[in-house]
Amino acid sequence: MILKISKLKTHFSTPDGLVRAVDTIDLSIRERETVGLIGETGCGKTVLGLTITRLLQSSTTVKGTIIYKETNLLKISETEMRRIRGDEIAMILQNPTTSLNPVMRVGEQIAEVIRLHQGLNKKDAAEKAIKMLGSVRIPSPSQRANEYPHEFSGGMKQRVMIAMGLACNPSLIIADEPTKGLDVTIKSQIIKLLKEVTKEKAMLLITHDLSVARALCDRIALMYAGELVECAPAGEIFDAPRHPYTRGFLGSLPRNGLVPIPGMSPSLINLPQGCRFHPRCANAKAICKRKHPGMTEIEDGHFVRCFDA
Amino acid sequence: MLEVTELTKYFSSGLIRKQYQRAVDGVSFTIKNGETLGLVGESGCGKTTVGRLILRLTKPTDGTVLFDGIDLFALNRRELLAIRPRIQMIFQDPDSSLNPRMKIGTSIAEPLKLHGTIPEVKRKQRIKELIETVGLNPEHINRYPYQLSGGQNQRVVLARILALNPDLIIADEPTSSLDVSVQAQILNLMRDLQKEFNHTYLFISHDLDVVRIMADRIAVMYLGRLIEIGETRDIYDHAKHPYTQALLSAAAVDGKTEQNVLEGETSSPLDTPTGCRFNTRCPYREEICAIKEPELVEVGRDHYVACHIA
Amino acid sequence: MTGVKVNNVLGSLGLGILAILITVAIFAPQIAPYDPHDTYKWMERPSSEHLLGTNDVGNDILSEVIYGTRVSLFIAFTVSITAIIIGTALGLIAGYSSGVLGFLIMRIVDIFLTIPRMVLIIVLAAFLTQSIWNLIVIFIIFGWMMTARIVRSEVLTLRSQYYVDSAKMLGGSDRYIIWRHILPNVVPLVVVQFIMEASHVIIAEAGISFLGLGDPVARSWGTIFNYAFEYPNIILSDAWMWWMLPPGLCIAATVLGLTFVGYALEERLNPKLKTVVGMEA
Amino acid sequence: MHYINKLAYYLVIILIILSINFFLPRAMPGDPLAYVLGENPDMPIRMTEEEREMKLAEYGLDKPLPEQYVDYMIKLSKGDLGHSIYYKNPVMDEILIRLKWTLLLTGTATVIYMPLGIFLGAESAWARGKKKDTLSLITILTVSSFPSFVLGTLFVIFFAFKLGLFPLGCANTIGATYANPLEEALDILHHLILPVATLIIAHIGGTYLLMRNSMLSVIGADYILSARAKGLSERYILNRHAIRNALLPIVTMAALTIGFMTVGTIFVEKVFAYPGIGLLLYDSVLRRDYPLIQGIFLFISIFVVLANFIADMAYVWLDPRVSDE
Repeated sequence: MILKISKLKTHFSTPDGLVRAVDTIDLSIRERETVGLIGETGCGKTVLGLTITRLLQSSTTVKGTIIYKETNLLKISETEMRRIRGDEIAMILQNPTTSLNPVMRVGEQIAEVIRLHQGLNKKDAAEKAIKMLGSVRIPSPSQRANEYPHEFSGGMKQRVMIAMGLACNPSLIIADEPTKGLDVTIKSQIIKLLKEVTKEKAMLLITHDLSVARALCDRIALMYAGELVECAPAGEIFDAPRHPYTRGFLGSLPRNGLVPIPGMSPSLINLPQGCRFHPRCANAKAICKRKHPGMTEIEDGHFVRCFDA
Repeated sequence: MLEVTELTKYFSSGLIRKQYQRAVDGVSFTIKNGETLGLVGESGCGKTTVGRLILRLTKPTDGTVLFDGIDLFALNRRELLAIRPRIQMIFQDPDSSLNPRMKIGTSIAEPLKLHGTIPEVKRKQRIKELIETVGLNPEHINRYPYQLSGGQNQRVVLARILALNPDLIIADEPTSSLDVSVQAQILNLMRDLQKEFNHTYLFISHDLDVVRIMADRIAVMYLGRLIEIGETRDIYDHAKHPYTQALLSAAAVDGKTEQNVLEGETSSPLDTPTGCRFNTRCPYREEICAIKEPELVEVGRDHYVACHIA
Repeated sequence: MTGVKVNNVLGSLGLGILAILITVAIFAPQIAPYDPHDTYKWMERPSSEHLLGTNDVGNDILSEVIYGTRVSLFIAFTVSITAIIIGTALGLIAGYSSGVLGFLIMRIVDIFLTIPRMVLIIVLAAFLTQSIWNLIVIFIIFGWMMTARIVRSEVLTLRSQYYVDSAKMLGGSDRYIIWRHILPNVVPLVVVQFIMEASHVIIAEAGISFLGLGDPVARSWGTIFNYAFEYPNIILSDAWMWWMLPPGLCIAATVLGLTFVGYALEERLNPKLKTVVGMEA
Repeated sequence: MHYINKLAYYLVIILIILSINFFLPRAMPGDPLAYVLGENPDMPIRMTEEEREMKLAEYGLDKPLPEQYVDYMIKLSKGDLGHSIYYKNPVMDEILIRLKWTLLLTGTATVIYMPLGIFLGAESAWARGKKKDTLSLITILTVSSFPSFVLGTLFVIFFAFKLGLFPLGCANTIGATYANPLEEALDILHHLILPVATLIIAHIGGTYLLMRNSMLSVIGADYILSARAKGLSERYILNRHAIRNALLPIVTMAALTIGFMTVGTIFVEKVFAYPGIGLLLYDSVLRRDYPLIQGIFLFISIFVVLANFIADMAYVWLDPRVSDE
């Protein structure tokens, strides 16, 4: 087990009320495993990623434990956390266009993380950065390292982001929507690349795109309104989904018949009583309105949050 | 219904050294009454520009568009204003399609007011009807766009368009900013409305799965050129152009079948390759491809392809 | 959260200061104990008769400062309102038409913004007769450019919004679109710009008057300050306290009030205080 | 390409400034001759027609406008800005005598207030919402609402007159003889401190606010989050990632700030009787010494335009995105 999250809560107060972005989540990732975290806009999946790496503002309330290898990430000091960030746990943020510093050469943006964590000197770090650019299949890397982000296409920038994440050979990668906004043909290139470079690594893949998750993940967790509703090996999620949300999500895909889920996701400030999905659920019973269901293991390694499963 | 011939748009930039971006380059197609034509391609291929050109939101460089036999590019301002209600467009981003300072009701009332088709007393009633047609509550009338979700705003956009009773609707990626479960709602609504009001759609999208469901026929664009057009079934089952094949393969990610991943990236529209524009990425490239630009040729019933080797 | 609170405090404080000053300006004849042109014994120290004493020709200084409020605020608001209207109109044209006319307007704006306008204003004021109307005209001529530039760039952004395309598609004429869709969205920005411009003019007018180029009849704060400053050895006596300080503080208070209001407005329009980094909307 | 465009643009601006200067006396109400001779245009001295003709011919004012314009340009190219009415000397000479003091004053102030404003703005934004930020924001907003001449006068009263810490004005002790250059330098410095402090305090607000705003938008940027995700320290992120991006708008606005600063110098020089170009301008305005006023206008304008040009070049150097276009 490389990462074990238990009872994690991330709340922050806004003028409109308390946002329960992550609400009691248990999730673990094994060595060399890719876990997909799937959910729709505003379900809290990005906040979960930022909570693990402790990149949220200090005013955020975080409770629970995040055990990385042997350490509880929520207990260590900021300095210790900085040593882990970028070195052992790398984060590939969404939107490479805005995530790269526009006035810094691409090579330098990779080299600085190498210098910081591996203590290489300027020259060696620069060389290693070029090697990293080559490893993500960027043509003529030594020349491209001297260019600025605006000289790269969207797909190429995403490759740079990946190279940056891999630069210190981390054991866990958190990738947030790595294919968002990319054209289909470029998307397949990035999927192929991610598949190659994360073979030996654990990865938490945050996405709303089921096809990406299907191509890359060993296990998939579905998130709805701040909590996980189903977590199972990838195959089972697609072939035998148990939670009504998972079924609805799959069913609303164009190739599965375009059957929509009625209504819309609740706001994280104003969550429904009982099961959070019950207002949109076709099989909702009396108990679903009253009681909040827990996660139950219905089959080996297949967890569902539903009274009916 | 709609007959587009040799539609062309070059954007020029630079004062001294002019550069031309060949956004749309000699595109021709027709849409029959009540039909949905899917226009597919990746970002920067010119598909959105085609939509805007038909509406004359962008000035065309060349070509003709016949709408019900009327040459749209030959109309003067007054004639254009008169015909515009019959052709409407749904834009990509529902949130920015509505003025943030206008209440939903005011936005929907806008076309009614501009065209004065309905007397003021009956307007309220009509707005209520429209709001209900697109599956919203009358209580939404007094809200502002930021208080509604993206999906709801797209319904408002549809309601506003319905107020004009258009014949042709150009839908430019109407669901690309929405979540899948909401996307399904909007697409279903659009299909229902089409049946009810006999709309003709030009459905522009990058998502082949969506187009497959929505369109009767599909046209594929690459770098400003139409490279393949045919019945939806023919395109999905017997795609002839290597680019169409690659697109289909890329869309069918399931983690099991090995995909044929297309290498390289689309060239810049500022500097299009000579010959076939796809030749720089084409796995089956031959000598002629870099020299001669292929024309659309019929390869099956109503199925045309622009490729030397197909 | 604290950011919002600070804003409100600053904003209300600024509004309070401005409200007082504007009241004084409007009701100057009622508030002022004397006519500022009446002469009494000269260079009197403050007394119950003359709260701020009298100046070198025997005018009551308090009355002079109260009437000065009128002059200073009148110039500031007349100039900024006119300049803002001109700037907004030209910015709208430049942003919406984007033809040769728009190009020309923006080039003129660029050029005017590069030339140090205050120096040119000083030179012009030196060539012209000293009157508040001349000053007002000069300030207007050099006051509209920043607004034009800001409005234009905002219009360019707004014009690319889909709701403008939609309005066009729904059959709206250009005039309709500008009035109904563009202008209302530009107004908040213009209000901030108006406040900024007013505070610029207050400072600039005071400066011009300090150089002795103000209207000797309708005396603004700057002119009063200048007369005091030019009085021989003013700082050796205590007269600076009631003769120089009051107009000086009035100028500062006005600018401060405008700055606070402008700042609070700008922050409200453009909230950069995101609660959580990277949170999905 | 970019450089050539910019260069052409600035040349055009300079041409426009020269033309404004040419047309000023000719387009203003009143007799252009009066502007050259220095009479009050409202009360022209009586002159016989003959005398008038002669004077007009002497200054070339009888020729058609285009010819006058060409003459003016030729004269300018030789550095001839005409003669001061009051000093009876070439305008250029008078300006050059005063130039060093203004350069010293403005230069010292700029070298201090720019980095200081940038530093304070950056620090303030980095600590946004905290006490430190609120306090410095309110202090700076309050202080900079005082016009420079009010502030300067108060300084003279308190620090020079009441406390006697500094001289009341001027650039050095009048009539002093110095034992060595160091003593002279110290004397000049002693005279410099108050005016420079006035300029700095009066002008720091603009840079501070601009930097703070710019920094606030940079702080929210994704690449800052991305830098944090790499494990970089806050200080490193501020110095290496944030500041350079936040500086871009500062450089664009440098044009305006330099202009403000130059104008501010005029007021400060008057307050401190500092013998620079600003005081010269003030005196000339009082004396209606029009050739000198125009000469100074020309001089300051061209200086500011050059500063703009340099700022523009710096922008290209700072932002790699521009040089490509």
